[in-house]
Amino acid sequence: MSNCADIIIIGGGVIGCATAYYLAKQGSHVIVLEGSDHIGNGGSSRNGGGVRQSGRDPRELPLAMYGIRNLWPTLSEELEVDCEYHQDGNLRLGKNEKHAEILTNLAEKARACGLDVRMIDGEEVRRINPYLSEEVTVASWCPTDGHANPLTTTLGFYKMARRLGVRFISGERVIRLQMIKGKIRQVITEQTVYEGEKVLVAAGFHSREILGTIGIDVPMSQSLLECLVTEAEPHMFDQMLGTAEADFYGHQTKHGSFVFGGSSGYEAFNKDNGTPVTSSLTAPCICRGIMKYFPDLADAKIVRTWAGWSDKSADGVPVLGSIDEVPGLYAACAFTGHGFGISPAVGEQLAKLMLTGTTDVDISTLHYNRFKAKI
Amino acid sequence: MATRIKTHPILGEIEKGRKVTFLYNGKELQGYEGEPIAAALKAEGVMVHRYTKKQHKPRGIFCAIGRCTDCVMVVDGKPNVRTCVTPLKEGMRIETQYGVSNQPFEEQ
Amino acid sequence: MKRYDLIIVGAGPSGLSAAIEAAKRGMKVLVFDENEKPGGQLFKQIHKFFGSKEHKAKIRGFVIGQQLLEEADKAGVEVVLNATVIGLYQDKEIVVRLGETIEHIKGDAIIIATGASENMVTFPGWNLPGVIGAGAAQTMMNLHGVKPGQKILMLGSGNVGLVVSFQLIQCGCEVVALVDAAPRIGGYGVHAAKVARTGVPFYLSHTIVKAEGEECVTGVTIAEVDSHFQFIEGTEKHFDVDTICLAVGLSPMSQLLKMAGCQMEDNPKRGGQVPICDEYGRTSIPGIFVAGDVSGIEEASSAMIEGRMAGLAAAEYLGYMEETELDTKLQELDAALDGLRQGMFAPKNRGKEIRETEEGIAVSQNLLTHGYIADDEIERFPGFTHRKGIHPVIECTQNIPCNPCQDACPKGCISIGANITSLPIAVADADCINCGMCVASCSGQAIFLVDEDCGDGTATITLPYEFVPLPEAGTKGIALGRNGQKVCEAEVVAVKSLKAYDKTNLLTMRVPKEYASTARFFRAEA
Amino acid sequence: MNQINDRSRDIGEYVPAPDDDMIICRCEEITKGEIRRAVHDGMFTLTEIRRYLRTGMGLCQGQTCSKLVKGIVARELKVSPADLEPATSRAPMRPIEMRIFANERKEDEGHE
Repeated sequence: MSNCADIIIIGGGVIGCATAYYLAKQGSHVIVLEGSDHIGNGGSSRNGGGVRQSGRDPRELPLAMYGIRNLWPTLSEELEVDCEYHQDGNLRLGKNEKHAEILTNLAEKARACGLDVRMIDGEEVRRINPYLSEEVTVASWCPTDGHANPLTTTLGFYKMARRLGVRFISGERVIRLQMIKGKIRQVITEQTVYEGEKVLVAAGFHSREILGTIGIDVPMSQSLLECLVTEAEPHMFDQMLGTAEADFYGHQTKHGSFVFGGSSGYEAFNKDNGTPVTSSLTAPCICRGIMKYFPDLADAKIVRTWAGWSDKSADGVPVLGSIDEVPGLYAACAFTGHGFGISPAVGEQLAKLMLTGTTDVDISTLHYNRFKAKI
Repeated sequence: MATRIKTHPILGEIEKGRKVTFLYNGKELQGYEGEPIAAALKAEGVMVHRYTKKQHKPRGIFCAIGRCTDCVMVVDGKPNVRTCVTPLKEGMRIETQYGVSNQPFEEQ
Repeated sequence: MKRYDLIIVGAGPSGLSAAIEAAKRGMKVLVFDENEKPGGQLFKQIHKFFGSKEHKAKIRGFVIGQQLLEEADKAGVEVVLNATVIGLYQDKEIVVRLGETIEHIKGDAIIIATGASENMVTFPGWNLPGVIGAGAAQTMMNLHGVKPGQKILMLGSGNVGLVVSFQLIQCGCEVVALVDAAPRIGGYGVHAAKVARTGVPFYLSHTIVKAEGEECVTGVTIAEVDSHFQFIEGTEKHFDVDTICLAVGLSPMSQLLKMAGCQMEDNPKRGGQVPICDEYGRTSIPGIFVAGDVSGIEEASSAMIEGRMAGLAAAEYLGYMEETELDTKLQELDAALDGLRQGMFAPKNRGKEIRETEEGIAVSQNLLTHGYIADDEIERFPGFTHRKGIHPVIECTQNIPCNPCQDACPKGCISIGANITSLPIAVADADCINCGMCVASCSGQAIFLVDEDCGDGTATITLPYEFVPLPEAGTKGIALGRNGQKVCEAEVVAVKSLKAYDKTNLLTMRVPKEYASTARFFRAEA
Repeated sequence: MNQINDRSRDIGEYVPAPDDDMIICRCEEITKGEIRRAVHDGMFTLTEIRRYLRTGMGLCQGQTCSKLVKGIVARELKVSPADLEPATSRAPMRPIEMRIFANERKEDEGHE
């Protein structure tokens, strides 16, 4: 089988799969190289499933809004898989003055970008979600936010891309990138050399080392985030939840289980045994956090916990688009733990960018060349 | 119709706790304190512990050691209680589980 | 964080054995078990164990469990029950649920002895209430005193399927058939024979077509399968049953090791996902050890030895024992373990068809395919002799690691020799005194005391009898052959239940002398 | 390249079988047919099957069905079951109530 394609995508996560899908839809010949044994094995399968606009940096907000307007509503039909997309709003919860300040500030910025998000008091919060405790005194409410199932969405993009002829190879670790005659050309793995006109690096945190092989350094760091899931419970609510302090976030899935993510405060110092491992401190901490907001969930049983590396950008938003120093090279990384919700939009827009050089949504503020010294 | 073993050729008389009364779907039944709920139900001839969420199919004891979680029921109002490893207590309310509820599907 | 020298997960035969050895060397040992009672599966094992003295042969499993617990207690082991280990995290940290709390606790060394879980097979209706694992049956009847059902079909002819079938009969259930898709019985012939002689039909090369019933099992259909395990049309057989019991093998319960990051492999010979470890249970992570079924499916006797090995290895790892002493100890245990891993059923012989015994005698094919030795096959085995007067007739025809019978006879009537797997021989010039110890001590219930000619045209046969009600002398009934079919009328002439027999009653029945070599079971009915 | 990594490998068409409606994952009620179809949709690893269908994601966390699923996927891919890496193991090993998981015991309390 040929190792040449129009476009080589490094990383078989939701970003890589979505971009491959939208490229293949336009007739491109694409090869996707996934370093692990499984498609969607990084943050794509380890996040809390938020599809939200509120709380986002104005630089990436347009992408989020674009996706929610144009792609998410029909994604399940398009991918022939139940993405479990729910658009029932996002409550970002607060318990005190300080929280109110953080939330108000975020809401104002979002409104400036045209997003419907407003501040509500505790009573209104409990009208929307009666299970929330009295401790919640304030929240921002964005009715057009929601959540989806990251597992089926990622694998749905994979399935459809594969059906359209995209070649996926897992267990294929990239050693380095190689330019030929002033342009990106080769992707060299442990066993093979792949050649493409264009190369997209969408390999999560590994993007940094891969881009490093061609002299591109994306300022990002690694942070371990953890999630847990409960047994199926009777249906309670449909909103996506977050908090001002970001101590937990989550939702009830279609299956009935609750998926919550959170942290213990030590995520930057976690150990690794080859795969992201959960810390013994985190899940109990997340549970305590949840119970303060949802006393009714105290008896819900946790069936599983997991961890995932997030690729934290130096300035909190992704690196997206062309890397102009290396013609033909593109990057989509440093999603900082909130890439899933914008993944369809990222995939679609990147595909357009790579094929036509233009996008419908302005992503110029996410360009790699934005990183400058502070003075 | 399963029954209790009265005398066993090797084990002799099987030691049991105090006799207690519990409620199975509102009906008073008797069992021994501390034995698994599932054993008490089996002794009373109860086979179906729950009906599944998607296909509404009956399920009962399968592994009897708390692994398979097929024998879960609603106990004292809490769903998904593994009856094979949960000790019986006086006055316990044990109900057939439908999906994750004690309400039959047509009433959910 | 609280810290122990050694934390063991699982208080079954291997975990307790490990704890005992480690504690004896001065280690502070903590054992967690998620169950309400310790001993793992031992307390469900009501049969006498195989092996030799050092393997605790002829002692019933639950008694071994009791002994291990007492020994552990004496050695100062702390056993914590109802303690569910939630995870094995980095730095050998265990998070355990104790009642309404969780606790973080570290071990300088960890031994995982979590045992195994049951495999399952699928067929239409396998989810119906009434389809249960063999382990569930054992738990219900032997721990909780509740019959798993009334009429039961057993799928699986390995030792678990055979032993559990026998136990089901012991507690008063009817086993309507024992079925296995394999063409030959997987477990010990002696276990099969004691089930077959009670009248249970064996269907090898058969499997379940479907379980029947709406709300719960009301019947089952089986059919014959060809060599590719495809059903042969027209061979269907139906049974009215309320319970279907699955005994189709075990898988190591190795999730904690995988979570800890130990290197794992899928090893079908060891039963599935197992940690990569050396023969003393050292995994790829220094200080994490394994013992028992979690490192490869065997049985309780070998699990106990593996446990002791891992306990010693952990002691040496933490400096509680010199390496030279460890080596000596391990050599002894190696020899004991090796003894158990010999014979036709040795792990190395799994899946092989063995046609001859070590002595060069053709194996009974009928035993392998129907569960009993045919009348014309039994004569060729060295335990089967014809003599004047009462003498032992030993129907033990496969090379298995077991020799209590040789020690049981005070008169030297039975000889196995130095090789534990050799077939027992009825010694020609030794005089039987009819003490019955051989009958009671044979874990396979394969020894009978026979007087072929009492001088009045009758013969007497003394057989092991572990059922209730126990017939009294004078009870009239029928004698069943090895195949469980009636051979003749019979009358009980004596029943002995000595303490030394350990609950194996010796029932002596009188039959016409021409049935001396074929009558092997008694049923108190016309 | 190993056979599972090449996701374009030809494993033939999905052919319906009479026992496709048999439940394999008892907790999540996933059928044999769903598993077989997922393999043909490109889910070549047990982890992907799990994420795509929820096999082994129910209350028992795959303790009953994982070997069965493995057998079905291996047959569909025409590889040996031993070639398939099982899904990861994660805490908690048994379901545990949030209030108990949250309730960490203090150092000085002994065992009961």
